[in-house]
Amino acid sequence: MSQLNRLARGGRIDRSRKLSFTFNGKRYQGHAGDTLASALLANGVDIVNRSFKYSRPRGIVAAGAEEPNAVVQLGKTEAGQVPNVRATQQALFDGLEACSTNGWPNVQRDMMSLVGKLGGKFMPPGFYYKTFMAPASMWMTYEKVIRKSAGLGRSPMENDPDIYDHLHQHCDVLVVGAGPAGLAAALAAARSGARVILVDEQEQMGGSLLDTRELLDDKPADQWVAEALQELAGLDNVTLLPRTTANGYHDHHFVTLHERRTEHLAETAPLKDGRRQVRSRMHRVRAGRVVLATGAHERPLVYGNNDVPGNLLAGAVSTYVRRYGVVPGKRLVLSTSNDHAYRAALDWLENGCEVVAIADARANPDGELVEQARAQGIRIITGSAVIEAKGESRVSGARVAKVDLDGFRVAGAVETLDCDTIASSGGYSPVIHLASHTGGRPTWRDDILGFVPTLVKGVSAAGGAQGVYATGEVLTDGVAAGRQAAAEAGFEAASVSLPQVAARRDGAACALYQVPHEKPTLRAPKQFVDLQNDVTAAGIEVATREGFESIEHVKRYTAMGFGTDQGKLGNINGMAIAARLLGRSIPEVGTTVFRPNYTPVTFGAIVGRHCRELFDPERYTAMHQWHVEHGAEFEDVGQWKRPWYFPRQVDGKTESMFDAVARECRAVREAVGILDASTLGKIDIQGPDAREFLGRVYTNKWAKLAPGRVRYGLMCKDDGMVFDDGTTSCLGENHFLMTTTTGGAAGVLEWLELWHQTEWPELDVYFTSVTDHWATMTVTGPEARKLMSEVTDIDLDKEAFKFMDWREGSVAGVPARVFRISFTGELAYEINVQANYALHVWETLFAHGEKYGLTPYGTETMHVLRAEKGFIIAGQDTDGSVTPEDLGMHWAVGYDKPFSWIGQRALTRPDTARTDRKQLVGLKPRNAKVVLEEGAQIVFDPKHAIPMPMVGHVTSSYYSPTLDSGFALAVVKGGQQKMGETVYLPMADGQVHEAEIVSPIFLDPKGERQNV
Amino acid sequence: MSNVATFDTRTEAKIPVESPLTYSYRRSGAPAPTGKSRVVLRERPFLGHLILRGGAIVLDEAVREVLGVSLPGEPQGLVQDADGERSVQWLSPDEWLVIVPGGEEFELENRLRAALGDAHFAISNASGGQTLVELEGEAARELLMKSVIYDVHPSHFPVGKGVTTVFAKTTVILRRPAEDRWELVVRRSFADYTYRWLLDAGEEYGIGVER
Amino acid sequence: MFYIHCPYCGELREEEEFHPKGQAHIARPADPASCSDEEWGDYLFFRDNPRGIHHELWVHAVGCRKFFNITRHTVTYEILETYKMGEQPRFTAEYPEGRPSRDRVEPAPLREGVRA
Amino acid sequence: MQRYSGFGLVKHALSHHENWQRQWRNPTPKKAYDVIIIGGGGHGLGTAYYLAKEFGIKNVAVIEKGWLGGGNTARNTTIVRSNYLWDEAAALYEHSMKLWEGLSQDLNYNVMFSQRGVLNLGHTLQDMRDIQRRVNANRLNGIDGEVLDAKGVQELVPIMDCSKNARYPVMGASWQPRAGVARHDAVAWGFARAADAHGVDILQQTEVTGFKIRDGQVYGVHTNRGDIEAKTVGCVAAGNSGVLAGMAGLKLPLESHPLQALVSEPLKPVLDTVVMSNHVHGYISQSDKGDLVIGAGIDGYNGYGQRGSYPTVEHTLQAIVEMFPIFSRVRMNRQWGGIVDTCPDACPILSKTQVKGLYFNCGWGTGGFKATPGSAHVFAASLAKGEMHPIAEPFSIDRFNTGALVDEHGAAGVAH
Repeated sequence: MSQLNRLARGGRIDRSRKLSFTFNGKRYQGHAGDTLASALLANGVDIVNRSFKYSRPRGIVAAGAEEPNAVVQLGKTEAGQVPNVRATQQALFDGLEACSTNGWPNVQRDMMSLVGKLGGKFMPPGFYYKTFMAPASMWMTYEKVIRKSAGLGRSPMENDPDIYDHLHQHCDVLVVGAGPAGLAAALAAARSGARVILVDEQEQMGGSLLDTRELLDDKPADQWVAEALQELAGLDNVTLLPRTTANGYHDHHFVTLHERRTEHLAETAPLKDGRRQVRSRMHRVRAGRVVLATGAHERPLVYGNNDVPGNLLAGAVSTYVRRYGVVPGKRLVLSTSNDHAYRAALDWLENGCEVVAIADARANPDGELVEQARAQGIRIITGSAVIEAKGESRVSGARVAKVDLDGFRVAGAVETLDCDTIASSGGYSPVIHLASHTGGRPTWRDDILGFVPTLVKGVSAAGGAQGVYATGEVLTDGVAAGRQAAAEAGFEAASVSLPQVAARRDGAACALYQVPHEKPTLRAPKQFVDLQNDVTAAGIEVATREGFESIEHVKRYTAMGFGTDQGKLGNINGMAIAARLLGRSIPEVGTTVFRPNYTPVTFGAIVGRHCRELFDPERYTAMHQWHVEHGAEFEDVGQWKRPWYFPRQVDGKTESMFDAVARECRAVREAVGILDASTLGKIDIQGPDAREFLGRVYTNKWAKLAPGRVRYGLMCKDDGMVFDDGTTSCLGENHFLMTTTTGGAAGVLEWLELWHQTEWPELDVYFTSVTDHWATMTVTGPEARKLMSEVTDIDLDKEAFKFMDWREGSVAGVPARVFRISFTGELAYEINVQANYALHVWETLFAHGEKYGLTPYGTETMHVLRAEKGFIIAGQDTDGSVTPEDLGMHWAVGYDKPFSWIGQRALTRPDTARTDRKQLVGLKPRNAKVVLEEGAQIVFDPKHAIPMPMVGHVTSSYYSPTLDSGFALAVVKGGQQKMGETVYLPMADGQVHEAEIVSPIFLDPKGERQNV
Repeated sequence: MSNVATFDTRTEAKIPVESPLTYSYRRSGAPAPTGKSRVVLRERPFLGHLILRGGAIVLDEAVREVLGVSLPGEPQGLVQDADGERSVQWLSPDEWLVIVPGGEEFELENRLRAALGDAHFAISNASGGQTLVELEGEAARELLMKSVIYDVHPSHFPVGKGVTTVFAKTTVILRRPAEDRWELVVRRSFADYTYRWLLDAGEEYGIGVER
Repeated sequence: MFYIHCPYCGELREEEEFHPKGQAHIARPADPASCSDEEWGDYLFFRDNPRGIHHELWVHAVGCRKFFNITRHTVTYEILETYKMGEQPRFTAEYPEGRPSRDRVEPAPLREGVRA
Repeated sequence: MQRYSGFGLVKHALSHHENWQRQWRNPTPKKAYDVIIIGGGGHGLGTAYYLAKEFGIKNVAVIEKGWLGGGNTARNTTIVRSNYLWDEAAALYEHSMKLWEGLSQDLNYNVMFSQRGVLNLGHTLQDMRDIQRRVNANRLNGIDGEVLDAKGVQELVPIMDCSKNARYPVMGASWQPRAGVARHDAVAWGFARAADAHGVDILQQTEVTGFKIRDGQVYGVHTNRGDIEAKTVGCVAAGNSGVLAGMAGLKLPLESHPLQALVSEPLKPVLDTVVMSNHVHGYISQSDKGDLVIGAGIDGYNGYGQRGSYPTVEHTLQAIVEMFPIFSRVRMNRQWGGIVDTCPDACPILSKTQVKGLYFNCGWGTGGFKATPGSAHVFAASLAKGEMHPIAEPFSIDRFNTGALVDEHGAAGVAH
């Protein structure tokens, strides 16, 4: 394929390296150094997409991040699909496949364009708010049709094969943008010795110096760029990040940089040295100082049919010609309000193409570039502008007329010029997005016709980013910013001698945004402001007529600026139009607030490595390997993986959960079982005031607990609601070991520290987490003592080692602390050993335990067994609205303790003191076969009409193999006074279960089994 | 102090032990270092880890007497004895981490307790609950940059510094005992996650594991 | 994302190492039993919520595990100071530019306050 | 009021859209009104609308310091549901749901209330217990909902990873078919236009600087456009309630926190329901423009800056990619923040105050948008009658002293 618009020489592409690619199924060729956009233009591809609302054909407008039209779908494979790629920022690679995101059956001939043409008239802004309302039931159907036209690209339907990561960076000076200002700033800061990061979004650093006509020290500007980059690359204190976008500026100079590491190579990251490469990397940068050298975006002019392919930004024309060696047409008309845009015409002409005319809106343009154009014989039509483009799928002409800017009217005859390309320039908008992210409201400057950033402490802007445009001044500005940033960061400023740039005399620009047409805006051909969202000047006019007067209202009503380009091209024009219509100035209409991201960022890059196997830590106990090998199913408890139950293989089949749990329960009640309880939080508490402290944070008394003894404790918050529980052992007079729930461990430790550090620093006590130091295994069941006696030297005599005692000794040859506490109601020994020995101890217990039927059990069996005993689980039987009294745990509350412990005062508040609160009870289903649903709601009157008054709910419910019956714990309004009464549980399937309110202790109410 | 129950959780008996990374080696493997490995990971298991709580002045005297090094009084301080086998690290204004060769910790605790007498302090043994992971090699720092939020640039993290900070989605104590070596003190239950993270993030540098 | 000077670690650290714990200087009433329900409700739930200078309790959770206070502007998010438990802020709504140094203040009472 | 219809659109098109009327006036403040509403968001404009329409009180001013609908109404993720746990909250949100169901027709403004259903996922056994508890309660309160298992979830959302390989596999969900999303801006504009048509004055760019209070009775407000009098003043200024309360010498149990949200680039529709997960902490829907609308968590500190901390966004997207691994290559377009006034029990305050005639409607936390019409309606009834509407009654400020909290934390978690 020939590249019909490719110049024979010039540009920064490598003509010796040919790359082939496919667009909309057609094969083309480009060169190394091309973007997809420059390659498409080189091949004369005019239509790259169809517009969102009207399905109008659209071509490439810009050459960078501001491109609204050339947003394409990339990808050969399903998993490699990338939606919404800006062709202007996608480097061409060999084998690239892309297609338009809209257009059916294809982008050339789109059926929807008929709808757009015929129906467009009926789609003023906000039309959807005004219709589709009748009948009400039809909206969901209307919406289905509307959704058919939603969206640009499509999501891949297969999982991403690529990986992403983060790099935490810290630097003294971050310079954003490596154009003239950024390079100069980076040089100045780097030479001072500061740690510098220089970041630029483009494939190559250099910014405007890569396509400028100006000479630096009488040499092409890119030579100076190369020298500067070479110096920076050689410095240890400098990190250069090309292809990297500073996409978000967060508080205190935290900036995220999105580095695209392989997107210029292939759609999915190729292997490197046989290893996976990261597709993109997010640099999370904490900077000391930041220099924003982000340049400026050119504004297009708003005139009739300004969206027809062949309408380009003037600066983009220069970029394509000078940087990519592509002239995207033959006959150019330039429409401008300023001198700078003249370079597009000069670049065009120098490459052998025809400049039909320049329409300059100013009456007497006289800058140097204007003189050069005159000297070249270009026709300049002053006081005029292109008011309308002709053509449908490509520009075929330009209608030019004298315009009266003050009167906003066409002031003379219209001349139609024959051309295929219209370049326009309405001036420049500093790129203030990043400064805007920090909350600073930009300010309008009439002298540069643009918003400049308001900067927080520690940030400076240099060059185009603050409206300084002349190259020589930009360089000086950059050096100053770099020096100042380094100095503020504590480095001695270094000198930088800058190259000479010939000063150029530019004439003043005029303010021109929307170009008047002969017809009033509402009747004129569409004048587009936001190309991606099909927002027109007429749309803005309708919005203001309807009372949408703030620019925020206008934007929302018309959807202006809500596209993927976020209004980079159109927002200022839109504001100017609204301002004119409302008779206000631009700053009076509002300001423009940008949010992150500057340009869209791949989710994967934000996620980094925190996905799949590394999404969240999995915490394991020291016996985890054993559990895995013995077929455990696991339950997630916080970040822990705990064995849930241990199904056996019976006749080649896996035992059901129901059967496994029943078997495990029986083993504990009839023989002996073992539980890995290592996940319980364990806090070592030492100090003379430890006992006093416990008395304040627990509801019950601790004054008399002797060394060698253990006690259960409840913890409340100061609102009187239970939040954690556990046992605490007195190890020595000034030494306690507290246990917490698995999920509550970290929270309880912080809670203790909080009270100690802020309220009671006078108490001498220290808290240290020892959760991971100890592995804990609970051996429980009638045979527990026999088993233990085989492996320990501790005297297990029931008088020597009583229930709620702890002893130390050795278990399986390992030093151990053993606690006689029971969460099952059976005889139980909780063995604690240093975790490194745990697996040995666990396996030794099994070696001895087989003859006693030692059975491992998991959390589910633990839940059944404890519920049979009426032991609560904080977080399951409580929900932050339950007091100790509600739980019937009066026995665990010391009202007469000298210190008003945490939670005590709140218990006497009127609502907390009510005696008809929801209280913990047992429920016995009338039908023993029924296992009530956990979460089932309880009512007294199941025949009551809906809404039916609910009096409580089931918190825990199981089948008990011991009772051979379903049973449950529940909270019921006033339940403690309603023993023996019947309650009802109406279920979703229409069944109504009946249950009797009973004591929550279903088994061994006197506690004889655990006390043997 | 008799009011506190000390307990030697280690035994001299020949008992099989499993370090926190034992399971991880089985589960995820341990790629051997090659000539192309730009970073090497090594676990130093079964060391003695003690947490010291108390006032700096009181503890300093005892630590100097018993261990022969002075307590790092400045935040983020890490001191080692002459052969680098024993270290004391500042964790907080009243908290230090002491790491010694495995087996020394109980005797050390007893000697410290004796030296401290009636002062208010606390010593807790954490040896079973954490392990030490070393990273060495030219890419070690960049691997850390992928993993911890703290600034590990040599100008900010000189030898002799140690911090508690965020590592991926967990916590780590990060120390720099030598120019070319970093140490991560990792909690046992998070060790597998930390290991898998380091293997994954280190793949780019051909990470190898020395066992 | 904030960069917070931990007064105990003596250096700036990333926000991810810290947890905010609500308004600072909420002391628990010394004698809860003598509080009215209103006073107790006030202690539990009612907070200043200023648009401007605010004193907050934070904890260096992944770090030295110490609680300390921050004076921060709730609109600009600028951190004006951080200070240890038991110390008084220099920047307040009354003195947004900082209390004159000669205007010494009594140390805060020992009870610093927590949030239920 | 110019009536909107499809026919009207055609008519206006033929006259080049030159004849559209203003949707609301830009009036000069009067000296006095019967009722002043402070806050021109959805709740405030709605209150004015119902005051005028249902209670015949038309001499009403809505005072807005910026542009109407510019606060949280413009910044939320537009989810509407009523499957709350406790009776009091369920009654309030279901009252709202019923009003949503006819709102477009009532206002003659299409608010695009799309009942595409909301899934609240469960990833742990406790999640599933909570879901069963909530759905059972909803059913007995007359609110639609069912409990789905993982297979049922997968059928509704084929693109979600419901496999066991996930770190926290999906175990099931609650499903409220009547829930969905609405077009947030349209709600404010629709209420504004309809209220204006009833004679309500909407005063934009008008900032209240103080209250006029005498003998414990409010009789007006000071504003930057002069004093305006009224004996009944309702404050409905999310994100600013604490500041207003301070002006009246009152303290509220509120903290204002940043809440962030974000959208992807527009994509062809792939997700037709709203998916929320407390446990992995993220929620997502796809708008009619094709954007994936994603909610991030609330930041823990007080902030009025309309921006939060970056890690919150990271965690949210990690959760979204965990649930939808195919979205890894999709790109995030824009993020923003709102200011939410959070109450200790995650329920709002609809209440009288110690100042007679001064009412507050605030503390909606992250859940205000869905309540817009219901909140507005019961608040209007309360202002009109001088007594709190029975649905509003449990949400009085007193509950923080008596202990009668309506604690939705357990059930709400991500309460959007």
